[in-house]
Amino acid sequence: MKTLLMIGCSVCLLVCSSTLALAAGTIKIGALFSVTGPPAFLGEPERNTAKMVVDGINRAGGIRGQKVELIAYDTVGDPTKAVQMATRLIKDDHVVAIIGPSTTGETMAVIPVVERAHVPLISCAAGSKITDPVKHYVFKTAQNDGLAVAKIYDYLQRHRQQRVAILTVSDGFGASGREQLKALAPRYGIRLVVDDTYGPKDTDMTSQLTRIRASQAQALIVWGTNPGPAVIARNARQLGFRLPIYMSHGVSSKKFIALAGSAAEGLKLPSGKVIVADALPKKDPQKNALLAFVKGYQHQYRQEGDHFGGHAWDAVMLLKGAIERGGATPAAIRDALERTRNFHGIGGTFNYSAADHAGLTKDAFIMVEVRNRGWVIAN
Amino acid sequence: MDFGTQLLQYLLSGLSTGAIYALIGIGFSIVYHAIGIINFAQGEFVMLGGMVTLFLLQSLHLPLWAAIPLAVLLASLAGLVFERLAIRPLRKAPPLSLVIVTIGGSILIRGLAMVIWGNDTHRLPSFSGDDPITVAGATLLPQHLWIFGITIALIILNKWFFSHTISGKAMRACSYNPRAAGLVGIDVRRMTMFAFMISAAMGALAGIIAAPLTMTSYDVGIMLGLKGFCAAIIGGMSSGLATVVGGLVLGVLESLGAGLISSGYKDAIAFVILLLILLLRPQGLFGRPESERV
Amino acid sequence: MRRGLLNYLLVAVCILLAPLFFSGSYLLNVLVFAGINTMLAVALNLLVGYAGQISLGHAAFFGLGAYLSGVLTTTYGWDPWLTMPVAALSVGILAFIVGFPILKLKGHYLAMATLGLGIIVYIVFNEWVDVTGGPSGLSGIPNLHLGTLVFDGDRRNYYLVWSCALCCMLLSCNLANSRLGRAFRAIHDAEVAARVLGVNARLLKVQVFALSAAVCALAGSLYAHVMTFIEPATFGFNTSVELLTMVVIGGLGSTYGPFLGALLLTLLPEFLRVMRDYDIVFYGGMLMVMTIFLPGGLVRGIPGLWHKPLALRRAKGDAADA
Amino acid sequence: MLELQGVTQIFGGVTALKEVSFSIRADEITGVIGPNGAGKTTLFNIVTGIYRQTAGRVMLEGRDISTVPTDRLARLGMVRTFQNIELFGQMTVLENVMVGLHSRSSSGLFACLFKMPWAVAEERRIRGEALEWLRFAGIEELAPVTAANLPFGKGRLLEIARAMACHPRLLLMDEPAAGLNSQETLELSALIRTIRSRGVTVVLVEHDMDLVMSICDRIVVLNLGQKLAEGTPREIQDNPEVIAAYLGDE
Repeated sequence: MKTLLMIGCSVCLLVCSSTLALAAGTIKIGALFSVTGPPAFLGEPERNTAKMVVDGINRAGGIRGQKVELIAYDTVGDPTKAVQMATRLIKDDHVVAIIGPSTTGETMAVIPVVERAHVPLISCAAGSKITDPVKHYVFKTAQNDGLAVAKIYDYLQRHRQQRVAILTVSDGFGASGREQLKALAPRYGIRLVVDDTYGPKDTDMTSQLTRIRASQAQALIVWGTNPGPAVIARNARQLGFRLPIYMSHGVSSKKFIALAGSAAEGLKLPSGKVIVADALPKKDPQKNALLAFVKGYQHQYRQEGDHFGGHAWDAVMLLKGAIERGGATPAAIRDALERTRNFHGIGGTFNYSAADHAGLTKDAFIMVEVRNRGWVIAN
Repeated sequence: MDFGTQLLQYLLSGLSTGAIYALIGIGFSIVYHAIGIINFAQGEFVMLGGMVTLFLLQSLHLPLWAAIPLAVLLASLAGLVFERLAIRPLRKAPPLSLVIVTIGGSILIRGLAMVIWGNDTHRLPSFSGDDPITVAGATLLPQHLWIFGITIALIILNKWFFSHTISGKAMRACSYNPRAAGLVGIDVRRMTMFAFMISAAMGALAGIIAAPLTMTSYDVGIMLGLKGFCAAIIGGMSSGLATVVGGLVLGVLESLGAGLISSGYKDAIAFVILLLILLLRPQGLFGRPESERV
Repeated sequence: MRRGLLNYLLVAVCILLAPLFFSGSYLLNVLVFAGINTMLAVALNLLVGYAGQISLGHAAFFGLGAYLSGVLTTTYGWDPWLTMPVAALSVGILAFIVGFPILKLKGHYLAMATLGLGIIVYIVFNEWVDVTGGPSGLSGIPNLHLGTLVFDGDRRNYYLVWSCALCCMLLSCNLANSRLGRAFRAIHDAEVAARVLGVNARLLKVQVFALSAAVCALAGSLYAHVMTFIEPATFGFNTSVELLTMVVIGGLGSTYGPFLGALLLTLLPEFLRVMRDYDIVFYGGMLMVMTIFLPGGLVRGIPGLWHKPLALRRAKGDAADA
Repeated sequence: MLELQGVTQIFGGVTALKEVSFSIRADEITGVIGPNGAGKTTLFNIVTGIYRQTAGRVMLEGRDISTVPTDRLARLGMVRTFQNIELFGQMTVLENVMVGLHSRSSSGLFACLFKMPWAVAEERRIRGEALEWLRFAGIEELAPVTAANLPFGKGRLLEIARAMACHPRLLLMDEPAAGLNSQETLELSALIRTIRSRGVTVVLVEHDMDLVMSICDRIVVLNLGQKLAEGTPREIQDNPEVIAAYLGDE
C-alpha cells in the first residue's frame, strides 16, 4: 500500500505541473537549444541570440502588431530530451513554429514529431541529411557541411594541393564532415592519402600527426570543434609540422585562438562571414545584417557574437519574414518560408524552394586565416 | 621521416600521457588500500586541480608558482570533505553503496564545477614556454619534461612516505589489516582521511601538469579517471612502481595504437586491456596470485 | 500472494488510466520514455537488486537491442516485430557468453569490468560507421504497427511501452518469488552458503545477467521504434549510471522500487527545469544523500521514516564481501 | 562414506594441512577436534570444495570429489554448516529453508518467469517441506521473521534446518555449539542425535569437549595440520599424545 501511496503522490505532482495556459494574442515561437551538455558551445549563443532578436522585434512593435513570445527549452544535447521538449512545445505551449535544435542528431530525432504535428522547424544544425531528402516542414539555417568542404577544396584546387590528409573527430560533427570530405574529393581532383580520426575527449594527437607527417600529404584538414583542433594545432607546432593546416568552420570563434595560442597562427578555415564582418567589402549584401548582429550581441552580452548565434538570428528573422508575408499559423508559415528568396542573413543569402530547404550556396563561406590572434580574409 | 623516429615520437607521446595516467592510478590505489573501495570521484580531483589553478590565476591573479600549490591544497581539502561527508557515514556499507556514493560524488563535483566555472574549455599557460625540444628527430615540449620530472619526484616521495614515515607505515598497516591496526593504536579513520587527501592531491597535481597540453574543462575528469583506473588495474592496484609501469604501458599502447592501427579504437585499447587483466590476471600484470580465503 | 496480486493490479490500472489525465500534454510523451526506463530498471534490478551483482555497463545491452532493431529494419528491411525477439534473444545469448568470465569477478572489480564492457560496446557503435551510422546516428527506423494501426502517436506508444513494462514487472515479480529468485537473493546475502546448499551460483549469475540483458535489449528495440532515430551517445556510460541510480533510489531488490525510481528520475528533470543549470548538482547530491540516508531506497525508506527508523536498517554489513 | 587421502594444503608457503588421511564411516557421528590453528576449518573447506587442496584426494562414497564444484556436492548428499553462521540475512526464516530445497527442485528460468503449473506445484511442495523442517528444528513459529534479526542460537538451529532440507546423507557441522549456552548445547546434542537416527552421517568440528565426548562415535584429532590420533572417545581421552598436544597448547 505504501508503494501505491508513493505512486499516488507522483501522479498528483504530475497533475499540478500541467502548464498554465498563456495569454492569447501573442505569437508563440518555440526554441530547442542544448544550453548545457556537450554541445553547450552551440546552444548557449543560439539561445542568447534568439532571445536578443525576439526582444528586439517586440521593442519594435512585434510582427504585424502582435508580440512574439519565445519559449526556449534546454535539450542537453540528448535526442530523447529533444523529442520530449519538442512535444511539449507543440502540445502544451501550442507554438506556431520551432527553431533549433542545435545538433544534427537531435534534429533527426525531432523531425518525425514536427512532421506529424505539421509544425515548421528551422534547425540550427549543420548535417546535410536534415534537408536531404526534403521534409515538408523542416528547414535549416546552418550551412551544410558539404559547403564548407567545397570551400576548402576550392581553395586547395586553386593552390594545387591535391594529396590531402584528413583528421576528423569521432562525433556527429566530425562524422558528417568526414562523409562530405570523402564524397566531394573526386569532384575536385583531390586524393585523400590519410583518413584518420580522434576522440572528442582526446588530449594528445601527436600519434596521428606523426603518421600524417610521414605520409605523402600536401595539406591537412582537421574537422572538429573545440578543444580538439586547438590541441592538434599545438601538437603540430610541437612536431614542427610544415604542411598547411585547414580547420573546419566548427572552430571559427575567438575561443579557438585563445585555446591554441600562438599555434593557431597561419591556420586557414572556411567560416561564416560573421567573424570578419568589419573587413567585408561594402557591397557585400550581408554586411548590414552582420554588423547589426555583432553590435547587438556585443551590447547585450559583452561577448563576441559567433556564427552559431548567427544560425539562431537567421532562424528568427526568417520566421519573422514568413509571418509578415503569410500569417501566424503553422501552415502559412511553412508555405511562406518555402517562398523565401534573397534573404541576407548571418549565415549567407537564403533562397528556399520546394526542392531546397537549406537555401545556401558555398558563397555563404569565406576562407579566413588566423593572423596576429585575429581573423583576416585569406586570399 | 623514417620509421624509427616515428616510433620514438609515439613512445615519447605515450610516456607523457602514461605518466599522467600513472599519477591518477596511484591515487586510486592509495584509497583502495586504505579502505578497500574504488573512488569513482578520483577523476574529478584531476579536473579540480586544473580548474582551481586556472581560477586562481585568472580571478585572483596569483603567479603560477603560488597558484599550483594552493590548488593542490584546495583539492586535497576537497578530498577531505568528500571523505567526511560521503565515505565515513558508509564505512560498513556493501560495495554497491560505496560505488554509487562515489559516482554521486563525482557527478556533484562536476556539476558544481560547471555551475561555478561554466562549461568552457580552458588552457593553463605552460610552465616554461612552448619551444619544442628535439630528441633524435622526435620532439618534446618543455611541459613534457615537467610532467616526467614531477611524476618521478612524486613517485619517490610516495615511496619514501610509505616506507619511511610513521604515517605512511601506519597507512600500510591499515591496508593489510584494519582491525589489527586499530588494536595497536592506529587511528584507522584518520588514516582513511589521509588517504583521500593524498590521492586527491596526487590527482590534482596530475591535472595541473597536464592542463597546459591537454586543456581542461569541467568534464575532463571522467575519461582521465577511467584511464587512471586502468593503469592501477594493470599495476595490480599497487601504490608503487607497478602502477606507474601500468600507466606508462597504457599510454604507450594507446599512442602506438593511434599511430599504427586506428585512432578511433584507441580508447577501446585501454578498456580491452582492463578486461583482459581483470579476467586473466586480476592480481595485475606483475603481482603474484593470492589464494582466496573465505 | 493475494495481496501482491492486488497491488499489481492496482498499479496496472493506475498506469493504464493515466493517459486520461495527460492526453494532450507532453508529459504523456515523457511517460513513454519513463516506461522504457522502467523496463530497463526492472531488468537491472534482477541482476543488482536480487542477485547482488553490480553492473555499470547495462546501457550497452540497451544500445545493442536498439541498434540490432534499427539496423535490421533500416538496412535489411526486416519486419519490426520480428527484430524485437531476435534482438532480445541474440543479446541474451551474447550476455550469457560474456557473463561467464566477467561474473567470476566481485564487487568493485565487477563494476569496473562491466563499465569497461559498456564503453567498448559504445566505442563500437561510434566507430563502426558503415553499419551503425557512427556518431551521426541512425535515422528512418520504422514505427511498429499492427495491421493499419501504426504506433506513432504518444498515446499508442504509451500503451505499447507500458504493456511491455507491466509484463516485465509481472515476470520479475514471479521470478523473485520462485525457487530461482530465492537462489539469487541467497547468492546476494551469502554466496558460499548458497553454494554449499547446492545453488549453482556461477550458472545462476550468468543466467540472470543474460535475462537482464535480454530485457534491456527489448527495451532498446522499443526505444528505437518509438524514437525512429538512435545515436551512440544515448547508450554511453552516463546512461548506465542513470539506470543504476534509478534502481538504487527506488529500492534495490523490491518489486516496485525500480518502477518508482525510473518514474522519478525520468520526470524529475521536467520539474528541475526550473532550477536550470543546477539540476546536475541536485542529481549528484541526491544520489549521495539517498545512498547515505535511505540505503533501502524510496520503497523501503519512506515508510521506514514514518514508522520505525531503525528496524528496517538492513544488516547487510560484510555479508556481500564474503 | 567419506575418505581423505593424503590431503595437503599450502597457503603461500604456510602448510595448513599436511598429508591428512582418515575415513568416516556411514551412520556414525565423527568428531574432528584439535587446538586452534590445527586446520579443522581448512579441512572442511577442502572437503566442501571451497578450497582446492594442494595435494591429496577426497572420496565421497568411493567417488573422487576433489574437483567437484561446491554446489554439486549438495546433490551428491553432502552439506555443511558454518562456524559463524551464514544465514541469508535479508530473507525470512522460511525462505532460508526453502533455499535448502533448491537442489531438490528443478523448475527452470522459463517456468519460474511464467509461473507454469508445474512450477507452482513444486513451489507448494517446497513451502510445505520447508515448514516441516522448521518444525523439526523447533523454530516453526519464527517462519516469517527476517533471518538477520534472529538471536544467535536460533540462527544456529535455522542453519541446521536449512542444511537438513537438502536431504544430506553426510552433514558437516563446523563448531555447532560455539556461542551457545549450556541449555542450548543440550538441545543441540539431542538434535544431532535425531539427525543421526534419520540415517544421516554427521561430522563435527567442535571445541566443546563435553559435547564431542558425549555424542561422537569416533574422534579424529588434528594438530598443526597433521593427524595426531583417531579412535573412540575413550581411546582419545587416554591417548598421551593428544593430552600432550592440548596441554602443550594451553
